[in-house]
Amino acid sequence: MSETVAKKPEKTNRIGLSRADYKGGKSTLCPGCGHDAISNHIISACYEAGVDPLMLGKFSGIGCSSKTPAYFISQSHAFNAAHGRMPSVATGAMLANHALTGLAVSGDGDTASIGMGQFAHLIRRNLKLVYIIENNGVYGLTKGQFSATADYGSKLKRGEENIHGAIDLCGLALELGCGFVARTFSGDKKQIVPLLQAALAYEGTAIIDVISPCVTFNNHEGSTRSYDYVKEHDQPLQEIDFIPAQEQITVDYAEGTVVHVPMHDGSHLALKKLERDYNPTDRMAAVQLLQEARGQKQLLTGLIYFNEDKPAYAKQLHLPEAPLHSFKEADLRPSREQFAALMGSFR
Amino acid sequence: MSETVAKKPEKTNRIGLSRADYKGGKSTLCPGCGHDAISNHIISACYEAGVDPLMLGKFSGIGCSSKTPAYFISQSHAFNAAHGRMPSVATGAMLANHALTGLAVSGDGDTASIGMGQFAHLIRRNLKLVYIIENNGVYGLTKGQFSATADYGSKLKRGEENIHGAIDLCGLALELGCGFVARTFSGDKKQIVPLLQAALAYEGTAIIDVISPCVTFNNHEGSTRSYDYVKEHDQPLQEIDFIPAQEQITVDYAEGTVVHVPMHDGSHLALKKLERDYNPTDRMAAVQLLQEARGQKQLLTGLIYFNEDKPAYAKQLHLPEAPLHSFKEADLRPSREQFAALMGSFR
Amino acid sequence: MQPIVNDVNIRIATINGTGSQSANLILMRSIFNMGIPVAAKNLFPSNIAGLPTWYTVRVHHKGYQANKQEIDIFVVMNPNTVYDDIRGLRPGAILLYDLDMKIDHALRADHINYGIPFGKLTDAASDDLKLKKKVVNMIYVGVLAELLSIEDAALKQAVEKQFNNKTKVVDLNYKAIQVGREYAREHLQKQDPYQLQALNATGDKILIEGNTSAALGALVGGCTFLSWYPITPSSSVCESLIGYFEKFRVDATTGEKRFAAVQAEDEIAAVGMVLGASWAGARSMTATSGPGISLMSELVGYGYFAEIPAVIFDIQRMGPSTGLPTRNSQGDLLSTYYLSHGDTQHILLLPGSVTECYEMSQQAFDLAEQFQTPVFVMSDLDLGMNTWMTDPMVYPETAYQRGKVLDAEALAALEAFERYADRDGDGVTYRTLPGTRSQKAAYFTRGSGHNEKAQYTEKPEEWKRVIERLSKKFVTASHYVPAPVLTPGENTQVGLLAYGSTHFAVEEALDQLAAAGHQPDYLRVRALPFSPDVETFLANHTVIYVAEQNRDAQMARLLFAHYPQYAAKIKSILHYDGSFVDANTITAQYLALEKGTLAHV
Amino acid sequence: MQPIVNDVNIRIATINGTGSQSANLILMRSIFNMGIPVAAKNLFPSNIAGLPTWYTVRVHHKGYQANKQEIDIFVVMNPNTVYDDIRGLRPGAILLYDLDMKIDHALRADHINYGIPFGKLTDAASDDLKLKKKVVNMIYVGVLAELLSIEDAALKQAVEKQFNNKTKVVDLNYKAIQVGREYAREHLQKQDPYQLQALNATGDKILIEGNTSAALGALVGGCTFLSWYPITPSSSVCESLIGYFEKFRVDATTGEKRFAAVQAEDEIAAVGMVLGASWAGARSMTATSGPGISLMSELVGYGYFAEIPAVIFDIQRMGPSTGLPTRNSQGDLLSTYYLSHGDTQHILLLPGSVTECYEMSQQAFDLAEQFQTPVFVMSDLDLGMNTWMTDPMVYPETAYQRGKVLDAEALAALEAFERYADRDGDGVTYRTLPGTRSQKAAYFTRGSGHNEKAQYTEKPEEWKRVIERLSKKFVTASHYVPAPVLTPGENTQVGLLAYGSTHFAVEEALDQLAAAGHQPDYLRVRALPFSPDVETFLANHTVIYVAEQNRDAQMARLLFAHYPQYAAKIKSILHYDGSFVDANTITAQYLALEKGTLAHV
Ligand SMILES: Cc1ncc(C[n+]2csc(CCOP(=O)(O)OP(=O)(O)O)c2C)c(N)n1
Ligand SMILES: Cc1ncc(C[n+]2csc(CCOP(=O)(O)OP(=O)(O)O)c2C)c(N)n1
Ligand code: SF4
Ligand code: SF4
Ligand SMILES: [Mg+2]
Ligand SMILES: [Mg+2]
Repeated sequence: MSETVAKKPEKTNRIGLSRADYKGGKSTLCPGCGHDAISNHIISACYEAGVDPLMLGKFSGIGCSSKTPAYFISQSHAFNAAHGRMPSVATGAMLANHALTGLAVSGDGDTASIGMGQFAHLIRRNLKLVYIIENNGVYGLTKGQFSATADYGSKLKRGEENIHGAIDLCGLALELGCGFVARTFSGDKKQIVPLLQAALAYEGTAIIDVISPCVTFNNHEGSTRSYDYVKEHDQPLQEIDFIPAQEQITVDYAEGTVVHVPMHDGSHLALKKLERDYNPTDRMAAVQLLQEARGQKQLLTGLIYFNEDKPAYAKQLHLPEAPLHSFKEADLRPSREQFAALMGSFR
Repeated sequence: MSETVAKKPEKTNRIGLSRADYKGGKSTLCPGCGHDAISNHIISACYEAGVDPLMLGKFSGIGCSSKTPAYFISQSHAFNAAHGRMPSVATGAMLANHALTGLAVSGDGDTASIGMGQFAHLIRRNLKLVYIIENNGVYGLTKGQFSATADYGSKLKRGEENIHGAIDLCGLALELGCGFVARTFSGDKKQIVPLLQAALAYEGTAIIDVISPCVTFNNHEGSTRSYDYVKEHDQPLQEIDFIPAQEQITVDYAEGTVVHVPMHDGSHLALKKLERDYNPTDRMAAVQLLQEARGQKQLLTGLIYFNEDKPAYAKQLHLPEAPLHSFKEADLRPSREQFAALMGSFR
Repeated sequence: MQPIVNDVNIRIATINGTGSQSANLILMRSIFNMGIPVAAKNLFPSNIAGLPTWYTVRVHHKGYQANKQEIDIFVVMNPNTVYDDIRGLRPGAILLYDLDMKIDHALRADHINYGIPFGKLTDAASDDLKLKKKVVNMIYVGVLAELLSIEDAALKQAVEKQFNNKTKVVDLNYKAIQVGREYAREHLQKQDPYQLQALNATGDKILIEGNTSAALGALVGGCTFLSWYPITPSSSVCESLIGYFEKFRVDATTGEKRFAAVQAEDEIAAVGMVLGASWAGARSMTATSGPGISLMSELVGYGYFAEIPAVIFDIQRMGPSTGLPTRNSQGDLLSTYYLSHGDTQHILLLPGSVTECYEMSQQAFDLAEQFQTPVFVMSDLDLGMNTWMTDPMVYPETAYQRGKVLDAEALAALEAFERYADRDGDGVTYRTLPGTRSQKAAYFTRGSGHNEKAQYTEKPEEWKRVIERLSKKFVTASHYVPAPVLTPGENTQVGLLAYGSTHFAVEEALDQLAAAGHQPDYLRVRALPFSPDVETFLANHTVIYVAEQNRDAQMARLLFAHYPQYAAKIKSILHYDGSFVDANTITAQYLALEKGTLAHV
Repeated sequence: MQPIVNDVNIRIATINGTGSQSANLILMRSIFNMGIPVAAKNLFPSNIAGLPTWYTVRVHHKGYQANKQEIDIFVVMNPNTVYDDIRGLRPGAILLYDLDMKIDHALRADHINYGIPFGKLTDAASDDLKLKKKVVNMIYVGVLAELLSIEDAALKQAVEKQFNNKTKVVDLNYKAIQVGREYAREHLQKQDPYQLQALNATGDKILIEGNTSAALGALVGGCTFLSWYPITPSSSVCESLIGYFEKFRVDATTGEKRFAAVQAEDEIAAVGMVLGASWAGARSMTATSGPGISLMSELVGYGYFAEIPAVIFDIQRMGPSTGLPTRNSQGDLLSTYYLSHGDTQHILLLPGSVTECYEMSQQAFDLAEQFQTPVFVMSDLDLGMNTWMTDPMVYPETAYQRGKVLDAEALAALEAFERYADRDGDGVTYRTLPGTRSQKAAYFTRGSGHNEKAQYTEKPEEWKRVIERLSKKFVTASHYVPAPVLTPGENTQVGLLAYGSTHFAVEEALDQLAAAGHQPDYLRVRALPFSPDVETFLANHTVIYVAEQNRDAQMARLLFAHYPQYAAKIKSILHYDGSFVDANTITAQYLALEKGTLAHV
C-alpha cells in the first residue's frame, strides 16, 4: 500500500557520510560573526576529508569562539574546557586515545592571554592536533575588551586606543618549533578548507590563525579586524589545493608555478604561486615573511610554514595503538612473581 | 685617649658607596653553583653602575636561582614571589613606584615552564625591568628534572634523555618584541657585568639569559649545560664595554672593529667585533643568528638585540614621577562639587 | 475592582541585542520620576545576541526591591519564549503581546490579554527602516504609560536623560512612546487594577548598580592601582573605575595620571600585580568572579602569609565551574574564606546594598592596609549588575587608614626594624615601602617560613609564632570589620540571620512573616571574621534561621566553625536555582521550618 | 643500671648533601635485620646542600613509629648545629661527637659524652681522599653498632643491600663500620643502658616510604596516565611510578608503553591533562602538594561539575603559601574539601599508614571512576617521605571498578543516551568515551550549566536538578569510601578521633593515656564524605577529642559542618609547628582538656 518515493541519492564522502552527518547545533552567536563561517568551513573540511565523526574529538576553551564546537559535528564528543586550559585537556585526551582526530577551537583571548603558557607547551610537545584560533582581536564574550593580538594603535568601539603591540601567534608558533603554521580569514572559504584538510592530515600540532571579525565589538572604523579592513589588507600567499592520499593529482600545473608539499600519509598540498615566490618549507623565509608583514602592516594569509620531520608526541611516547582505557588488569599489573620480588626488595 | 687608626680609604662608586654596601646574606646554594657567580656579577654591576640600593627592588620566583636575591644587596627591598609569578608582581611594584630600579632573577623552570605566560606578557608590556634567567636546563631545587630549556637529546644524571626541543628564551623574547636581548654565561664576568650595566640603563624590559650550570644535577657528561660543555661551546659575539653617561669614551677603537650602541640616558655600549660581523640593532639579523645557532648547536653569547624605540610601560601609562602611594585624599578624590554632580547623574 | 496603587511587577521578555535596554530604563526611570520607588532585575543570557532576556521593573510604595516571582504585567516581545512565558504567567495577570505574533490560540482566558499591533505602530512612529527597529520597544513603554497612568513629564524627563538631551533622538523616541500611549488610550479597555500615583518617596534618591557604586568607592577610597581580567559579572566594576579614573585623576596641565590600570593576561597575573603594587605602597585592587577567585588561590595565600594588602572584589555568579555566568549566587563564601592551601582565613566584607558596595569598597582599602592582608568584597550579580534605588552616596569625610607603615623618620627612631615583630601586641606588625630612604628599611618578602626579621627559618617555634600571630591578627580584625546590623523583632526566641543581597528578600519576608504572626529578630552579618555581636545573637536565641543563596549552607557552616557551641540551634533557608532570591521563598521555608515540615539542613 | 632493651631513639645531625643517607639507612636496616621494629624520620631543609639535616631512627619493641622528641643517642656531625643540638638534648642522653670539632667547653656533665676521632678513623678506613668523605658516616654506624650490640651479620646484610652487592663498595663501607666498631670497643666505656637484642618482630615486614607505596598502588591500580609538575614532598610519587611504569609496562617485543607520563609545565596543566585523559577513559592521576592544589582549584571545580574522574595526591607539607616545603602538616583539608568556587565538595581519602597509601591509591581510581569526580588522596610528608615498617603490600585480587561507562553495545540497547540522567536513582549517571562506535555516544562536556542531555541551560529548575543530584551522588559516595576504624577503649564516654599520619602518635598516646587511667574509644577517620559510622561515634560519646596537625582545627570544622548537632561536644588537640607529631603532645593536650586547663579550641 505504501509507496517508496525514490529520493535523489545524497552526495556522500569517502566514508559514505553526507554533509548532513557533520552538522551541529544551532548557533547562538551574533548574526554575521566570523566564527559561524569558520564552523561551516570546518564542516566542509571534515566532510571532504572523510573524517569519521565517531573518531573526532572536539576541544575548546571559553569565549564566543570556544562555543562553536557545539555548532558543528554533533556526532563527535566535545570537551569545552575552562578558559585558556584547552591545550592541556586536549593533550591528556589525545594521549589517552591517539587514534582520535583532534580538532581544537580557541579564541585570541583564550590562547594569547590566559592560555599563553599552555599554548606554548602544546606546540613544544608537538601533540597531533588541529588548533584553530578564531582571532578577532577582542574578547567577544565579555563584550569587547582588547585581546593580546590586537594591533598597536587599533581602536575599540568607544575610541580607546591599544598601547601594546600584537602578539603574532604564527610568529610565536614558528619560534616554538611548530611545523604547521597558517594564517587565513574566516571569509576565505577557498583558502581555509584545504588548509584545514592539510592540518587534519598533519602529524603534529597544526596552528591555524584565522582572522574572524567580531561584528558586534570589533567591526568599526579604526579596528584592524573589521571585515572591511581585512578584505582590504588580505594578501593570499598562494592558491591552495589539497589532494588527499586516495586521489591522483589530476590538475596539470604549469612548471614553476606550484610548490608541491607532500605529506606523510600520502596526501599532498599544491600551492600555486601568486604575487611572490614563497617556499613555506623554508623556516627562515617564514620568519622573514612574518617580520616583513608586521613591519609593513600587511595581512599575509596562506600556509606560512610546513615541516613534518618531528614525530608527534604520542609516537615519542611509544604509545600503543589501542586507547589506554582498553587495557585490563592483566595488562597493567605486574605478575604475582614480579610483585613478590618487588616486596622482597623492600626488606 | 683613643687613637684613630688611619684606614686606607675604601674605594667607592659614583654615589659614594663601597662594594661592601652591595653585599647580601650568606648563600645556601651548593658550592660551585653558577647562580652564586651571577650574584657576584650583579653586585659588581650595581656597584659599578652606582645603583642606589635604597631605590632598588629585587624580584624573584621560586627555585635555587630565585633564592639568590637574598645573597646580594641586602639593603634593597626584595619580593621573592610564588613560582612563575614574579613578572606580575614586578609589574605591579614597578608601576606603583617606577622610580625604583627593578632587578629580577628567575630560573628556567620559573620562567619557561610555569612562568611562560607572565614572561610573555611582561615583555609585551615593556615594563622597565632587568630580567635575568639563571638557566641551568633543570629544576635545581626539586632535584634535577628537565626544564623546558633543556636541549633535545641532552641527558639527565641517571641517563634519561630529553625528547623535547628547548625553548629558546632569547628567541621568544625577540619574537615578543623585546628590545634588549642578551645571552651570557655565569663564568664570563667580563661579558656579563657590562651587559648588566647596560640592562640597568635600558628603558624597558631587558632579558638576559645566563647559562648557569647546576653542579649538583646537571654538570655531567651528556648534559649541554655542564661547565665543560658550556666552556667548550661558548662563542662570544662581541667584546663588550659599557661606558656610563658620566664618562667619556677614552678608548680609541680602530675603525670598523666596533659597533657603538648609544642609550637614551647618554650611556653607551661599545661592542668590539670578534669572529663575525654582527649588528645587534638589526632585528632580522638577530633572528637569523639565533636560528643558525640552534641549527648548529652553537652557544652564541653577547648582546643579541638592542632597540630602545618603544617607550617603557610606565611612560605609556603617563604615570607621575612620584610613587602612587604618595598621593593623598585631596589628590585622589573628586571634589565635593564633582561628586555631587556625579550623584545628580544617577537621578 | 479595587485599584492596586503603586504596587506592580512588570516584566518585559525580549531578545538580547535588540536594544530593549533603553526602553526598559525609560520605563523604570519615568516611574521613579513620579516619586514612586522602583527597582529592576535584568535576567540576561550568557551570550551576546539572539537569546531570551527578561527585564523586570518592580514598583512598590514601600520600596521593596527584592525579586518577586509573580508578574502582574508581562510584555512579551520574544516569539521564542512566548509560549513558556504565557504558561508561567499567573492567573489574573496582564499579558501584553504583539498581534503580529499570531498567538491567539495560546492566549489564556484567565489572563487579561492586550494585543498590540507593534508593526503598524512603529510604522506610524518612524519611516526610517533602521530607526523602526530601535523604536519598537518604545511603543510598549507608551502602552504601559497609558495603562498605568505614567505622567508625560516624567516620561519626557526619562527620555531626555536616556538620550543625553540629544533633541533628535529624544523626539523620535518620545514620539514612539506617544504612539503607544495613544494606541492604548484608543483601543485598550483597562480591565486591570494597577495604577500609579505620584508619590514623594524618591526624594533625592538615585538609581545605581552595585558595580558602579563599588567603583565609586574605590575612586574615593584612594585606589591607585587596578589590575583585572574581564569576567561577567565583575567587568563593570573595573570598566566604571577606569572611566572615573580617566575623568577625575588626570592632571589637567601635565596629563599625568594618578592611577595605573592594567588589563592583565589572566586572574593570576591580576592578583600578582595587585600584590606587587600594594607591596610598593599603592592602594590596589582587582575584581573578578568565581573562576577568577579559584585561580587567585595560590597568590592570595601568599598575600595572607607574607602579609600584603590587597582588595579583591568577588562579584559572585552561579557556580561551580563556569556554571551560569549571568545568574546569581552566594556560593563562594566557604572557598573564599578558606582560599589557598594550609591554614588560611581571610577577611570578607559582605555588602548588603549598593550603598554598602560603595562604603565597603572604601573600608576594604582601609582594612587591607591596616591588617596587611587580602580583603574580599563579596558582592554578587544581583547587587552588582541590577539597578537599585538608594540614597545618594555620601562624600567621604574621613582620612585613609594606611596602617602601620614606617617611613625614614620613624625608622631613624628605631634601633632596628623587624618586619614581623608584634610590637603592639595586636598581631599587626610594621612594614616599610621600597624606596624608603633609610638603610634599615629593607626586608625580604617571602612566602616561605620566616621569623620576625623576615629571615628564612624552619624552626618549629618560630613558625608557630608567626602563624599564631596571624590568628591573633584575625581576632583583632574582628573588632574592626563592619559589625552586624540588628533589626529587633517581637519574638526574641527566634533569630533570622542573612547577609548580602539576600537582605532585600528578608526585609520583605519579615513583613510577610509579621502578618502571619512571626516576628523574629533579624541580624544582617556584614563581615568575616565575625564581630563579637554575632556570638551574642547566637547565644541569645533558641533557634536561628540562616537564609542564603547557595546549596551547601555556607554561612551556616562558617557559623558552626566559629561557634560550635551554638551549631545545633542553626537551621538553613536556602535558595540556589540561580534566580534572584525572593521573599516568598524565605517566608515559605521559614514557616515550614517552624512547623517542622522542612527537614533541617 | 637497669638495661633498656630495644627501646632507643637515635638522632644523627649532619649537613645535607654530605651523603649520610646511606649510613643512616644501613643503621636502621641492620637493626631491622635483627628482627627489631624500627622507623625513621628524616628532617631535611628546603635546599640542596649545606644546611642542617637530622635523621632519627626510632627503635621500639612495640613497634612505635611516631616521632619522639626525646633523643636517647645524639650523633652530632654538623659543627653548625652542635651547640643548639647539645642545648636541646635531654639530661642523661648520650652525645656522640667528633673530637675534631673541639667542643669540650660545650659538653654537658649531664650527658654521657663519647668523643670520636672521626678524622683519624677515616684515615684508617681508606687512603683515598675522595672515599674518605664518603665513609666518614660509616664510622658512627660502627660506633653505634658496638654500643648497642648490633650483630655483624645484620650489618653486613644491610651494607650489601644498600650497595647492591657491589663487592668493592660493600667491602669499603663494611670496613669503615668495623673501624668504628673497633674504636668503640677499645676506647668507649659503655655507661648507658641502651641495648638491642635480636627479636622476631619484623618477620616478612618491609621498610618503605608512603610515596613509594602510593606509586605501587597506582601501578597495580591500573593508572595509565600520569601528568605532574615537580614539588616537594610529592615528586617521589611520580618519579617512583615512572620507574615502575618503565619496569613493568613496556612491551618486551614491541617496545610499546602501556602508559603515558607527562611532565607538565605547571600544576594547572597537569590536572588539565588528567581531566582530558580521564574523559577519554584512561585511569589518570597527578600528585602535588599545597601550592599545586591551590593552582588546580579552577579545574578541579570543572571536574566536579562536569563529572570527570581524576585522582589527585596531595602530599601535604606545611603551608600557607610556600611555607615549609620540608615540614609536615595536615593543613590542606578544608581548602581541598571545598576546593573551587561555588558549591563544591570533594571526596578525600585519608591514608593512615604507608599500607593505606598503597590501598587508597587503588581505591582512589575505583572511586574516581565510580563517582566520576576528582578524588584526593591526602597523604603528607611524614607518611610520604619517611621510611616505615609495615607488612608487605598485598597483591590485588579484585577487578577494577570502572563505573558506569556505556559502550556501543550498551548504547544500542538504549533509545537515547543522556549523559546526566540519574537512571539508577543514586545520583551517578552514565558516560561514554570518545571513540565509541555508536552514533548515540557523543555528548558535549562543559563546565557551564547543563541539563540531563548535557545541553546548555540557564533554567532554574534544570540547574537545581543537576546540583542536587551532585549532592545525592556525594551521599551515595559516603557509603563507598573507606569506613572509619574503631579501636574500642574502656571508657565509652570519651571519644578520640584522628586521621592520617597522626594515627601513629595517637596509638602510642593511647598507651600513655591508659597508663594514666584514660581509655577513650578511638576512631580513625579514613575519608570524606564521612561514612555513617562517624555520626554514630559522635552521637555515642559525651566528648570527642579530635587530634590533628593544623592550626585551624580543620577536621573538627568539617565535623561541625556535617554534624552541627554534635558540634558542641567536639574539642581539638592540635599540633602545627611543622615537626612530626608525637605521642606526648597528644597525651598532654588530652589530659589538659580532661582537666579543663586547656582552653577549648
Ligand atoms: C578564568 C576565567 N576568566 C575570565 C573568564 C571570562 N571570559 C569568558 S570568554 C573571555 C574572553 C574570550 O575571548 P576570546 O578567547 O578572544 O573569544 P571570543 O569571544 O573573542 O571569540 C573571558 C575573559 C572566564 N570565563 N574564565
Ligand atoms: C606552584 C609550585 N609548583 C612547584 C613548586 C616546586 N618547585 C620549586 S622550585 C621549582 C623549579 C625551579 O627550577 P628553576 O626555576 O629552573 O630554578 P633552579 O632551581 O634550577 O635554579 C619547582 C618546580 C613550587 N614551589 N610551587
Ligand atoms: S560578540 Fe563578536 S565574537 Fe561574539 S558572537 Fe558576537 S560577533 Fe561573534
Ligand atoms: S641544586 Fe643546582 S641550581 Fe640548586 S644550588 Fe645546587 S648547583 Fe645550584
Ligand atoms: Mg577574541
Ligand atoms: Mg633551573
